[in-house]
This record gives sequence, structure tokens and C-alpha cells, in this order.
Amino acid sequence: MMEKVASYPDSLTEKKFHYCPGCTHGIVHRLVAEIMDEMGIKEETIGVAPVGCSVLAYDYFDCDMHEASHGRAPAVATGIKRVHPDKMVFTYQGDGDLASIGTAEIVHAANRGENITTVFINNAIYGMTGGQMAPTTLEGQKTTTSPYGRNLKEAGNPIRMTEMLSVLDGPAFIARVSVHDPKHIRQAKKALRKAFRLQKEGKGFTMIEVLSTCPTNWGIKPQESLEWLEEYMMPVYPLDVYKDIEEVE
Amino acid sequence: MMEKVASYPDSLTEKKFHYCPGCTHGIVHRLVAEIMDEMGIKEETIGVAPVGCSVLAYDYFDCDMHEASHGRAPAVATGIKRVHPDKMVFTYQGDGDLASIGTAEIVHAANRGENITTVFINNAIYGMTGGQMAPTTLEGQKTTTSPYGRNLKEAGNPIRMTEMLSVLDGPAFIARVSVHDPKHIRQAKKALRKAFRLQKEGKGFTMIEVLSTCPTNWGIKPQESLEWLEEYMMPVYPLDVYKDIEEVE
Amino acid sequence: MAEKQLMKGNEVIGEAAIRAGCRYFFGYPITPQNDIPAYMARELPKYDGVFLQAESEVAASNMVYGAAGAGARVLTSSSSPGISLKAEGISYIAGAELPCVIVNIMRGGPGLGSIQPSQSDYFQATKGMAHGDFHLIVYAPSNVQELADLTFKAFNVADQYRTPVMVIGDGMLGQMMEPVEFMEPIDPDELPKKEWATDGAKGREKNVINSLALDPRDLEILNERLQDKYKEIKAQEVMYDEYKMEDAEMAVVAYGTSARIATKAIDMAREAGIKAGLFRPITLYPFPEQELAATTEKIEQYLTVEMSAGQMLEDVRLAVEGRRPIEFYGRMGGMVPETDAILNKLQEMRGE
Amino acid sequence: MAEKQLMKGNEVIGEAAIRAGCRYFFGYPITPQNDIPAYMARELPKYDGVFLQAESEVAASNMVYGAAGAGARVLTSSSSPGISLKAEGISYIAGAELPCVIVNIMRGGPGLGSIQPSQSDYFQATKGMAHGDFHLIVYAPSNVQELADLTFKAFNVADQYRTPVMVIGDGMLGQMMEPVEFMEPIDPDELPKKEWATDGAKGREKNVINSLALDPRDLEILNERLQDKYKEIKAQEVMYDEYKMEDAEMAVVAYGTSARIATKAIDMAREAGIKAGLFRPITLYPFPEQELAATTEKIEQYLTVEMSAGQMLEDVRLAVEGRRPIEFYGRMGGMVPETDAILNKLQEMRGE
Amino acid sequence: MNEEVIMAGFGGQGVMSIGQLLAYSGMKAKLEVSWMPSYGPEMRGGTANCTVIVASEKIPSPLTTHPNSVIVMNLPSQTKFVPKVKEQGLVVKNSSLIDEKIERDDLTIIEVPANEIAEELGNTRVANMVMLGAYIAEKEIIDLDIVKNSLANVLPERHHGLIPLNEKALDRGYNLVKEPASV
Amino acid sequence: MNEEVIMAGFGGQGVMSIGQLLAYSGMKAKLEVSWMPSYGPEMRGGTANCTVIVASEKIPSPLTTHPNSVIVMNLPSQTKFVPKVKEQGLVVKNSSLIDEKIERDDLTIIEVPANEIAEELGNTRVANMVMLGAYIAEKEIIDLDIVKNSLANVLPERHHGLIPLNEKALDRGYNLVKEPASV
Amino acid sequence: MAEVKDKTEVQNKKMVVDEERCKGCGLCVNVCPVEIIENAEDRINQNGYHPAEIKPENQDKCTSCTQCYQICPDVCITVYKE
Amino acid sequence: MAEVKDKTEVQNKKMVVDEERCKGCGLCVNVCPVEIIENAEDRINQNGYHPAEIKPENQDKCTSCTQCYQICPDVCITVYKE
Ligand SMILES: Cc1ncc(C[n+]2csc(CCOP(=O)(O)OP(=O)(O)O)c2C)c(N)n1
Ligand SMILES: Cc1ncc(C[n+]2csc(CCOP(=O)(O)OP(=O)(O)O)c2C)c(N)n1
Ligand code: SF4
Ligand code: SF4
Ligand code: SF4
Ligand code: SF4
Ligand code: SF4
Ligand code: SF4
Ligand SMILES: [Mg+2]
Ligand SMILES: [Mg+2]
Repeated sequence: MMEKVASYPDSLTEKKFHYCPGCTHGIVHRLVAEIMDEMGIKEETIGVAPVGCSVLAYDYFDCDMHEASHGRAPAVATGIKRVHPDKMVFTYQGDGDLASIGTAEIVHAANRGENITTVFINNAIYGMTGGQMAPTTLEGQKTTTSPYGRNLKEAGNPIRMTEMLSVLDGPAFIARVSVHDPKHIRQAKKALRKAFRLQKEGKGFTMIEVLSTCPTNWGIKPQESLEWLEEYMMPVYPLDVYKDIEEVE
Repeated sequence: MMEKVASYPDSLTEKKFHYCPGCTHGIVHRLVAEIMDEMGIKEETIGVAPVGCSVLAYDYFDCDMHEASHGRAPAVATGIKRVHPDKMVFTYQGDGDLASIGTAEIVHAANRGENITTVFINNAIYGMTGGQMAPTTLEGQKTTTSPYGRNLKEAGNPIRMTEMLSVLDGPAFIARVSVHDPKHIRQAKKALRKAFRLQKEGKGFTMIEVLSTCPTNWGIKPQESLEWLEEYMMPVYPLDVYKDIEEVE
Repeated sequence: MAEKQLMKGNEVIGEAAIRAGCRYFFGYPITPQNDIPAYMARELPKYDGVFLQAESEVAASNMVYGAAGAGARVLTSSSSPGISLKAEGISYIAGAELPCVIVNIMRGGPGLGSIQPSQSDYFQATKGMAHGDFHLIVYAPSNVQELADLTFKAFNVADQYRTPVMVIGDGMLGQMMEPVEFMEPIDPDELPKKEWATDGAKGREKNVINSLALDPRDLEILNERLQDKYKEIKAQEVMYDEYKMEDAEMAVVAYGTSARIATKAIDMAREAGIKAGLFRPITLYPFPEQELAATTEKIEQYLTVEMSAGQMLEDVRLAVEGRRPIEFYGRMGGMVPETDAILNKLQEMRGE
Repeated sequence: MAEKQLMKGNEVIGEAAIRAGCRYFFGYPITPQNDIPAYMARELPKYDGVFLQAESEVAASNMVYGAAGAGARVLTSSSSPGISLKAEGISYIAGAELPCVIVNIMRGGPGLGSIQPSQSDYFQATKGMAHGDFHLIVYAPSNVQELADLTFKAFNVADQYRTPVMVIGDGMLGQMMEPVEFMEPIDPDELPKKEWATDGAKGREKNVINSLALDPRDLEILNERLQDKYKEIKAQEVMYDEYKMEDAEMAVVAYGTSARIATKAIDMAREAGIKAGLFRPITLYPFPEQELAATTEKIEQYLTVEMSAGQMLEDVRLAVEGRRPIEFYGRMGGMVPETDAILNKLQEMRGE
Repeated sequence: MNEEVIMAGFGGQGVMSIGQLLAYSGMKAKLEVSWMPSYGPEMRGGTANCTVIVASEKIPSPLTTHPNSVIVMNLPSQTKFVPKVKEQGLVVKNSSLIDEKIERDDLTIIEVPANEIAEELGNTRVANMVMLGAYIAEKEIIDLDIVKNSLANVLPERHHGLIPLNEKALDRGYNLVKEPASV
Repeated sequence: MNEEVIMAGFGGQGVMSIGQLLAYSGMKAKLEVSWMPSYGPEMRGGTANCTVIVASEKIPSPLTTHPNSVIVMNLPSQTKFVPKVKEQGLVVKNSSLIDEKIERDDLTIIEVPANEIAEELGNTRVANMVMLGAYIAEKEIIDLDIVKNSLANVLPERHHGLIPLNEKALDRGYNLVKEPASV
Repeated sequence: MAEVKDKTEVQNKKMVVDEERCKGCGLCVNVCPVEIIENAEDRINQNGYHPAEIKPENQDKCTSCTQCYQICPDVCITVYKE
Repeated sequence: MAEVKDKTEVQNKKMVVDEERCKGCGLCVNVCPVEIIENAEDRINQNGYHPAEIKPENQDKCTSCTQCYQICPDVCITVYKE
């Protein structure tokens, strides 16, 4: 008999993802679902879906799900968590959602040490709306709203939310990971699992920034996207653990 | 004949301040006005007044002034500066204004390296509205919305905006100063002058956080407020230059 | 418990909410309603409730969205500019059909305006709060006792219809003290469980709180459900009050503080031989349209009095439909109508 | 220049704005209006203008506030939820009496809703945009050429009255392509200098842009000035259009895309022997109230058609004041009215 | 009966408290009452004032344009409010701090050296109670005992130790009117 | 004349471009025109479609519930739109990708092996032009020359090098209808 | 669980693709260390994609390393070990 | 500029307080190194504050160090040097 060694996680519903071919949103969904499976928490978890390509995340995760308005997932999650402090609450947000319109909400959820986990998908672009510049868009990167390439003089530098939030006292764990190859995917999962575990232990705010691709709006093929991520995004967004309450303690 | 060595600056109007007795908002107003005098820029400066006790700053500074909605002074200033890049533009904001409701606006103005100067009055409380907890309120400090003292578990740690914004690439100069005694007032002025000069030179975003008092809502006398600031605020908000483009260059 | 207390309107809101089983408050300071968060900050911990000062009204609105979705009775309060910031979130709450209570203690506008009492957010509260076809149930108490009763009721009605409910007052009502008697408190643990809430999918299908529909027809179906709900609310929930209307020939239409002030002018008018009465909408939405329309049988002239440029006036006109003349007297920017001026206006209309 | 171009509605807005001398755009992406910022990002640099993608609609609204205060012709655009977020800032802009142009390319609501075309922000645009007694002038073009003309006009009118002006369309109008001819461009440097702007107090008294008044009477005076302005606007700026109204016995009242669709139904009705016509408000505020009221002389029945649950309907009722029956046909949530359905409705009303 | 009184003074003079005390006492006495503070932007140094209405009928408006009475604790208050008092109305005036004469001659004017009396009692902060005592004596709408019994309901718990002092201050003001000789 | 046509296919098949080309050509021919894309949430992998109306009178609605014609580039499009075509209407069908029969028998159906022809021309991406060519030939509302002359107005500058290829593709489609023998 | 997932066991393959879920992105193709995955040239699924597959002759070469599962953004792959 | 500012020169004082601006906060009192500033006990200004003053007999002691000017939140102080 054959033994299953890797298969569709229980914490995902049957719905097919609507993501474009090769879009790594799906990998991150799977990782989160696997963690829910492994921790056995899908019946005690409430996920908060953002406004962004992952807006339909509420269709995919097989746990209670709550829509947020654009950028406000951390506030919505705060509302939920304060009502159910014993439940697991996570937000899943894009870079437009978290690093632009939702800046105040993520900063203050982090600063309060709100006991939630944020999965932050940095794909250096607004995917959902058709490829506008994000605060995380790279220098020179062309988007529909930076048609001549991002100009730092006008638009500023790509913002590093992970570094910025790690300065605060509230977060228990913040790390940046990537999902451009299986090795990094495994590391990403490790980081995500730790974030969920720390939440379970009531340690405070945790966030995992995941470098992710948007083949459609980057205008390149899925495989090239993984390479572009590694070559261009990683130097600007170094992978590392930026805050770890367990190392301090 | 006697020679004037210190007198009412030209860049302040005749209007009496409405601030409470001993409130250090007035000191900072004077410093900013003196710098306008010394740089001879009052006819080319546009100030942006916040919503907070200093809402009437537009009555006091003898230059063009623009009201902002609560927290959005950096956005208003951005609008002005983009129209008049050759003019000097500053915002004057409280801690509720800048560190709470206006978090996204200050983070992004800073990140864009918007060529404006922000004077940030941290008095660890909402003065204007009668003494609510600010994000900068100290641990255990009693306010009308933290009647049992600020509880870090519920409300998070006092936020250090200066440290947080200094992580970004956009800012040219960020420092924290205090105005609780003449020596520090002189240092504060030096920092403010540098911020204005760097703006003049087009170097990007500059911000000076000024530790300030609110005798009324702290519920103590003006002199005691200066002491409280020194004793309790300064350890939580260390004075220093946190970002200086000139040191890097 | 049934003993009368002398309390400030704002604090009464807090107390009535707690008695209605509300254990969650998310808000952001703004004058003239700061006593509400202060009261909640002081009292909620005594009930193991949560007071959280949000980073902004936008965040507060979305915390309410989350907490309401999670099944709680939840309150937020603000004043005019702050309500404008909550608008997007309120649209989501309405779209996701969640119950919650929102208090607006109005001040003068537009912009930063003034902190003095005003009623210039009527349109916002009853019509164009935000994008999309939705309504709030809007209660407009005119004294502190009514503030207590309607705040209490608001939570029940919100749950009943799964809809956000607004209690609207002005700075004066929020700041004044009057005697008040409270309802018996409700224990939130005894309230019926909300089967649709996001509180963990143990032993059931997952719940989703949502206002998005990719297919516009699905969204239309949601909208049809909302419209049916509003029809039901119009049929069931209209509230209004009359004062000396039995034999009145002229009616003042006013709500909230303006209505209180008008009663005095009406007494004065009666003394001066004018048969005036007061028609006071208590629900601004649903507006007592039919009830007001019915008065056109006997009433010859109407005077609408508001602390605004004339907003409810449109609903009065919609009810009266041109059958009788309607005049308007309003003060703006934080100014309060004067009894003398109302009286004068009534006399003038009478051709006196 | 006068040659016709085939252009998308959204891009036409951008081009018309630039021709009207607008050199500043602050906005935040949202479907279905993303071609506007994209166009501005591409074109404005060619004119030394500034395109800035703000961190949010709230910020964009306040950037516009600053730029308008600083004397510029400035544009922002968004769609329904984004407009809700701009509301507070718009109230400030109106309170400070600043000119600017705001575009709302409406989508289905409430909440996140859908991105399909809708007209359910009528109330928001014309009545309760935000706190306080203020109005925007609201233009509702119904084809791409009109989009160009009204956007262009909006900047002039905004400056003339020192008031924010909204151009409102729906996703369909924004997305469609039609031939368009543009006005001759205005050189912004040749526009009259705004003496009140915050552009540095060289050689003059300082200027202050502000909406706050500590004394409520001062705020009332500002409000009176605003109301006077609105009265003037009502007298001067009403725009509407009629189609086959000369001999009509039934009138469809509709604006924007709904109005286009209605014309076809009207043609069909005429073929079926029903004398129908179209009354199309072009300014939603000021609503052509008197002009519509005047039609009650000949029109026997009205049908209001909207992509909403019936919002303009209230303004139609206010104009008709019960003198004639008014029916309503609307679609919601991104659904578009069908010509057949309008025709049926007309026939039904005719008792056919 | 419909008594409308405005109480005004500097920020710290306790006019809000005596207003609440009067309103509370009225409620205890089964009368209709309302208390309405002025609330300006939180800008200090101005005058504070409140309007109290005590009536036998429902109170239409908690505000009044023409009060029956005013209690003025300082000069700006006198300047602002005395002109608004109804004809034949009452002014209770803190003569310790107000030298300026009142021009109107239709009014009943009670001069109360409130600060001096309070100082005699050992605490200037009860000057407000002295003023209220005088007002109660003159108006006779509520029993002084009810007022005294209401102190515990109105003063914050931490000041309950000061109730006897406050009662004494009320008495002194009351007696000033009732037994002017004895003062 | 009032021609309402829906063009539909997979995302990359260029239906939007031929729609714009038809509308532009109509404009050049002094006709009234409108072009209206479907715009869904930016979720990929679905079908894209646009509605073009070319008319001699003003166009009331840029949408149509019952088009006179459809151009379908793939099966889902055929499934979705063919049932909506007006009676006696026209279907131009990409027979390279669609095997499925059309059940309705009132329609004029033109089968265009567009991908094959485009491949012959060396670039599958001009399959859309082949389809349009066939449509133009069948409908005869606009001269083929006007369509060709409009290419430069509609194609992005960087593709202007491909204009001759596009013209060839238009011709091939056109001739397929006009001179079926010659194909 | 999708019915399709269990087809494999019957088929006795080590790596099975849920073909209707697959979007043919090719990421699994690139990641397989033994280079046995390809996008089926001969067929498309209902959404028009060429699904990933391992030709029968290559099934044996699969090491069950799960790399393909890890990278697949649409979670179409199940991997078995003997 | 306020008229009052020039009164001083006439008065020939080194440190002059704009008494109507002064809020009697006492910060200048505390900061003066030679401890010559006090809040006038005998008078209040229009706003009810006891303005800061230097008694005539102490005027000479002023070192014109400007500390009082620096700390004054209401910018009421002008300092002269001989
Ligand atoms: C208030 C509001 N503003 C804007 C939008 C439009 N919008 C939808 S998603 C999105 C950004 C998506 O980008 P990101 O968060 O990076 O997610 P991604 O799609 O890249 O995963 C925007 C601006 C909206 N729905 N609501
Ligand atoms: C949108 C909005 N929310 C809230 C308020 C009320 N408000 C006015 S000032 C203020 C905070 C003032 O605190 P801070 O910024 O620290 O300034 P300070 O008064 O302490 O100098 C608040 C919450 C407002 N005017 N507008
Ligand atoms: S648009 Fe980009 S982020 Fe969105 S689903 Fe497609 S590839 Fe992924
Ligand atoms: S309330 Fe505080 S911050 Fe405001 S003026 Fe008074 S002392 Fe200064
Ligand atoms: S499990 Fe490993 S070896 Fe087998 S197909 Fe997948 S990647 Fe290739
Ligand atoms: S990675 Fe997944 S979706 Fe992509 S080709 Fe392979 S199996 Fe298909
Ligand atoms: S200048 Fe110096 S010495 Fe003179 S009064 Fe001021 S603090 Fe004292
Ligand atoms: S510091 Fe200024 S305001 Fe304070 S007492 Fe001295 S002079 Fe007066
Ligand atoms: Mg993104
Ligand atoms: Mg503060």
C-alpha cells in the first residue's frame, strides 16, 4: 500500500482558487491551512480576509471567516479577538491593504500587542485592481501608476513594514519569508507555525511577511516570477526573523 | 541705551495664546517663529495646523496657515508642497493627531521623503478633548479613558514614533527634544532649525518630536509638569538624534 | 434600581448600553461626547467587558464590524466628523447585515466646525451615510430619559433586524443632566445565541461575514433582502410623539432638542391664541411619513424647526406632498433655536 | 484637436481635466475607475504636473484639501467605498470653501459590494455626503462626450463658486469607449490668481484656510454664506435634458446610464403607441426641481428609473409634490435596467 | 413654578458642582430639573457656567435666554449674565471678587462675600456653597435640608469627608440672607 | 442601421482589440459607435468580452441583451452568448477551437478556422483579425479599407510593425466569406 | 475532500495531479529534481489549461520528495510513498 | 508688535513682562538663576492671573541671561542688556 505523504489539507474547502496561474497566494493559503490541520484548530479559528486578490480567502479556508474593509483587517480582527480571546484569529493581507491604506491599523494592532497573527503577502504591487504601484513596489518598477518606473523622489522608497513594525514593543514575533522555492516554502511554514503557536500561548502580535509573486501584473511567466522575486525583491526585503520574544526572554 | 536680547518674535501674530497656564505648546510656537524670523522665511512659509490644542496655531503664526482634518496634516502639507515645491511647509501636530489617527499619513509622508518639516508635540495625552489616553501615554498613567492607569496588556506600550519613523529611508532628519528647561529649549531650537534648513535644501522629510507638558490634564501644576516630564517621560522617550542624513553622507 | 438618578446624557447612553447587555465599546475621543467613552472605560471592566480606544474612527468602525460579526452587542459613539470617518465601515456593517449601535452626538459643521449642538447630520443619518442602498434605524431622543430608553431599545432592535441602529442627539442632549430611571439590566449570556456569528466553527458549518458578491445578481438579491427588511422596519418600527395636536391648526415638526424648545414656543403660542401643536418624529428613519401625512386633514400650516439649514424639512415635504404650506425656521453652526423666534414665526405665518 | 477620438470614459475624464488646467491628481486605486489614475500618471508628467498615489482615500482627500487651499486646480477620483472614506475631507473642503473636482464612478454597494455599475450613491452625492450643511454641485453625464464637457466645466464652476464639484458616473460610463471631441485646453498659468490661497504671504496679509469657528455664531455666518451660495447655484447652474417631451403624456425620469437605456425604451414605447418622453437631470444637485415640476402640467404619469432602490425618486417626488402618480423601476447591486422591463412598466402604468 | 438660574465663574470656582447640587436637590424634592453646562473647546482660562432649571412642569429647554436668577462668582460672569436676567430677577453676587456695581435697578441683588466667608471656614473652595446657600435662602424653592442631604449624592466619594464643611458653608450663605444681623 | 455585436473569448485572444478596431472604423465611417468591455473583478482565467454597437442613430445603451451578431473565439463564449443572439442573427465562430455544434437553426453561422489561418500567417495572435475580417465581409457595414486604415489608431505604437500582418489576417478572414472558393 | 484525490491510490501512482484544479503554470515542472513532470500537450481541462502530468513510463522515477506539492500554488498534487 | 513691548525701554528695565499676556504660570519664577521674579500678589490682570514681575529693588540683579524668556510659554518676556 502507498502512504500519502503530501496532500490537500483538511482546512481548505473544495473551492478552486481564483488566482492566476502560478500566483503564490495559493502556496501561502496551503501553508496556513496545513498549520490549522496540524494544530487542530480549524474549529476555533476565525480568519479575516482582506480586500485584495485574496478577498475570496473566506471561500477557501474551512474555518469561520470575516471580511474586512480595505486595510482594516487588523481592526476587524481586534474586534473579533476581544470578543473571543480564547479563539485563534488571523488576518491575511496584501501589501496595498497592509502597507498603504491599512498602515494605521497594522501599526496599532502591532503596538497593542494584539494577540492575533497577520499573514502579510508582499507582491510589490496591487494585484486585484490591475497592477498599480504599491508602497512596496521596487525602484524603477513599472506599474500602471508608475508608468515610467517607480521614482523614489516622487513616490519614496519601497517601504519595509517588517523592519518598521519590529521596532515596536507589542509584537512577539515578526519574520520575513519567501515562497519562491520548496526550501523557502518550508522555512515560511516554520515561521507561520511559530506565529500561530505564539498566539495560542497568548504572547501577543505576530506577523509573517511573505514575499510573493504576481505573474499577471508583473507581466512575466510564473517561473520567471519566482526568479524575479529572488533576484530583485529579496535584496530589498531581506529574509530574516526581525523580532522574536523567545530570543529576548 | 539698552539692547534687546530676547523678545517677541516677528513671526508670531499679536494674538494671545489660548493655552492653559504653563502649557509648553507656547514655547514651541515661539521657537518655530524665531526660526522663521532668523531664516527670513515667514513670507514663503505655509504652516499646517492640526486638530488638537494647537488647532488655533493658524491664528498665532504670522505666515500663511492651513487647517487640516484630525491627523491628516501630513497629507494636507503634501498637497501644498507639491503645488509649491519652492515654499517652506511645516506641520504642527499633537500625539493624538500624529501617533494615533494620523499614523498612516505621517508614515507615508516620511516614507515618501516628502520635503516638509513636522513639529510633533508629544504630551502623552489628548489635551484638547479633555485628557484621554494617547498612544504615547505612559504605563500606569491615569486618563479619562484609562481611569485605572494605562494597562499595557489592553492598550499596548507607549508608542515611540520617532524610533519607528527613523527606520524608514525617506526621512532626512528626525530627533527627539524636550522643552522642560532652558538648556533643552536651546537644544530643541537647534534641532528645529536644522530641520527647517534641510527642508530648505530639499533634503526630504524632517521631524522633531518635542516632549511637552499638559498641566491641565496631567492634573498637576506647571512647574511640576516640567519635572514630571523629565522624571517620567524622558526615560521612556530618550532624547537623541535618530536619523541624520548629514551623518550618513 | 428604579430610583431616579441625575445623570448626564452621555453617561446615560453608556449605562443604558451596559444594561442592554453591551459589553464592548470601541471608539475614539471627540467633543461633545467624550463622557461616553470615559464612562465605558470606567464601567465596562466591572462587567468583564472591553473598552478599547481605537486609533481612529475608521479603526473603531471596523472593530465594531469585527465584534458584531463575532456575535457581540457592541457600541461605538462619536460626533459629526468622526461619524463621517466611520461611514465606510458602517456601509460594510449594513451590507453584512450585522447588528450594532452607533451614537452620534452632533456638533456644528461642516468641516471642523464647532463643538456646539447641531442637527446638521440628519441627511447623513437618514439618507446618504455612505455608498450603497442601505439605511440605519435612527432614534432621536429629546430628553435624557428617552436617551436611556432608546439606547436600550436600540440593541434589541439591532439584533432583531440584524441592522446597525443609530441613536442621534446633539451636544446639548449629551451634556445636560436630567433625572433618569433605567430598565432592568439584561444579562448578555442569556441572549439568544447568534448562529451566524464568527465564533469558531465547532460542530457546525463555517460561518462567513461578508458583503461582497462577484455576481451582481447575487448582490441584487442581498439588496432586495435589505429593502424587504426596510419595508418591514417601516411597517413596524415608526415612533413619534405629539403635543397638543388634538385641536391644533398649526403644527411644528421638530425632533430632539429642537422639539423640546418648540414645546415652549407652542405653549406661548397657545397663550397668544394660536392653536399650535408639535409633531415629533422619534424615529428619523423610518420617518413617520404616513402619520405626519394624516395630520394634513386638520393642520393648516406646518413649521419645521431644526438646528440645520433644513434637512428633515425634505421628509416633511415628502409626507405633506404639497397639500399644506410648510415653513422653516432653523439655526446653524451650533446656534440653538430661540422660543421667541419660533413664536414670531408662528405668528407671522398666522398673518399676525 | 477638434478631431474625434475614440476613448474610454475614464480616460476622457483625465484628458478633460488636463485641458481644464488641472495639473494635480491625488487618488487611490479602485475599480472601476483605475484608468483615471493610470491616465494621469502617464500624462501629467508631460505637463510638469503631479500625479501622486496617496496612501489611502482619506489621505488623498486631504491632499486635495491642501492643494486646493494652495490655489491649484486639482482632481481626485474614486468609486463608492473610496468616496465614503473621502467624506470627512470633503466636508472640510466645503467648509473651507475650496474648489476642487471629485469623480465618483459608482459601483454596487453597500460594503464591498460589487464592481459593476450602479447609481446607489445618489443620496450620498446630493444630500448626506458627510456631517454638516453643505452640498456639492453634482454633474451626471450620460455619455462620454458629456463626461468630457462636464468634467471640463466642473473646474470652472468649482473656481467660480469656491465649492467642491462632483462628476458622478457609473462603471459602465467609465469603462465604455465612445467618440469624443475636447474643448480647447486652458493654460493654468493664465487663470486668475486666487488671492485667498496659501501660497506664501509675500507682500500681503497672511491667508488662512479654515473651517473652524469657536463662536457658533461665526460658524452660523459661514453657514449662511454657504446657503446663499447654494441658492445662487440653484438659480444659475441647473442643467437637464429632455427627449421627446414635447407631446409626451408619460415621462421617464432618469440620469446617467439609466437615462441612455431609457431612451431606447421610450422609442419602443412610442412605437407601441405610448407617448413617452425622458426628463434627464444633468445636475443632480442642484436638482432641476422647478423644471420637472413644470412638466406636471402635461405629464400624467412619471416613471423614475435608477440603478438603485430609488434615491433620486425622492427628489422627483419633491418636485411633483403628489400632483401626479410616480412609479419606480430600479435594479440594484450592479444590475442594469433592461429596456424591455422599462417598456413593460410603462405599458403596465398605462393599464395595457 | 419655573426657576431658571445661571451660575457662572472662573474654571475652578465650583459653579458646575453647585448647579448639580441644586438640580439634584430639586429632583429629591420631586420637582422637574435639568442641568446644562456650557462646554467650550477645551481652552482654559475662560468662564464656566451652567444653567439649572427647577420647575413644577416638564422642562422644554434646558437652556434659557432670560434666567430668573444668576449666581455670579467673578466679574466677567457678572458682565456677561446680569444683562440677561429677567426683569425683577435675582442676582447673587460674589462680592469678594466683584467690585463693579450693577447698573440695573430692577433686580434683587444679594452681595455675598463668599471667598472671605469660605476662608474663614478654612477653605476657599467652598465659596461656591456659600453662594448657593444664599440663593436657596432667597428663593425658597427647596429646603436647605434637602440640599444638604444631596451633598453625598453629588460630591465625589473622595470628598465625602468634606461634607460637614460644605454644610457649614451652605449654612453661612443661607443665614446671610435669612438672618443678616447674625452675620 | 443598428448593429450590436458581442465579441468573446479567453483573456489573451484579443477580442477587446478587434472590438475597438470595429468601433474606431465605425467612427471613421461617420457612424455612431460605442464599445463596452465586460469588466469583472481582476480574476484571471475567465472569458473576456466586449459589446460594440455601430449605428446610424444615437446609441441609447452601450449594452445589449440580444445582439445581432456574436464573434466567439472559444467554447465558453459560444455557450454563453449564442443563445442571446437575435433571431436570424449572425455567429462568427472560431472553428479552430470550437468543435461543439450550435443547436439553433435560425442563425447564420460562419465557421472560421482562425487559429489555423493565423498560424499559417506565422502568428496565432492575429486569429482575432481573421475573425473580424470574416465578420466585416458578412455584415458589410464598414469598408474593409477603413478597418485597415484604423489599425494604426488602435494598435499600440510598439505593434505598428505588425500592421501588415494584421491586414493580411483581415484579408484572409474577409476572403473566406467573400470568396469561399479561394480559401 | 475532492473525490479525485483518491483516484490515485487506484492508479498506484506516487504523484497525482487534480487535473481540473491545475492551471498549467508549470512551477512543478521546474521544481522536480528528477525532471519527470510535464504539462500535457495533448489536452486541456475545462478552464483551458494543460494539466501537469507524469507520463506512465516515468512514474517510477518519482522519489516522493514532495517538491512539486510544495510549489504547486493550486494545491493540485498529492504525493504517495511506498 | 504689541505696544506694550516698548514700555520697557522707557522704564529702563532689563526684564519686562507683558502683563496682560502673562498667565501667572510661575515657570519664569522657578527658572531665574538669581531668583528675582515673582508673581505679583497684589494684582490680577484681566484674565485673573497674577502677572510675573521683578520688584524695582531687584531689577539690578538681573543678569539678562534670558532664561525666563526661554521658559515663558506665553512669550510675555522681553530681556534687555546694557
Ligand atoms: C476603500 C477601498 N479602496 C480601494 C479599493 C480597491 N482595491 C481593492 S484591492 C486593492 C489593493 C490590492 O492590493 P494588495 O493589497 O497588494 O493585494 P493583492 O491584490 O496584491 O494581493 C485596492 C486598492 C477598495 N476595494 N476599497
Ligand atoms: C475626526 C476627528 N476625530 C476626533 C476629533 C476630536 N479631537 C480633537 S483634538 C483630538 C486629540 C488631541 O490630542 P493631541 O493630538 O495629542 O493634541 P493636544 O491637544 O494634546 O495638543 C481629538 C481626538 C476630531 N476633531 N476629529
Ligand atoms: S493578479 Fe497577481 S496577485 Fe492577483 S491572483 Fe493574479 S497573479 Fe495573483
Ligand atoms: S489642555 Fe494641556 S495641551 Fe491643551 S492647552 Fe491645556 S495644558 Fe496645553
Ligand atoms: S514528488 Fe518529487 S520527484 Fe516526485 S514528481 Fe514530485 S517533485 Fe518530482
Ligand atoms: S504547479 Fe500545480 S497548477 Fe502548476 S502546473 Fe503543476 S500541478 Fe498544475
Ligand atoms: S533674564 Fe535671567 S536673571 Fe534676568 S530675570 Fe530673566 S531669568 Fe532672571
Ligand atoms: S513664564 Fe510667562 S506666563 Fe508664566 S508667569 Fe512667567 S511671564 Fe507669566
Ligand atoms: Mg499586493
Ligand atoms: Mg497630545
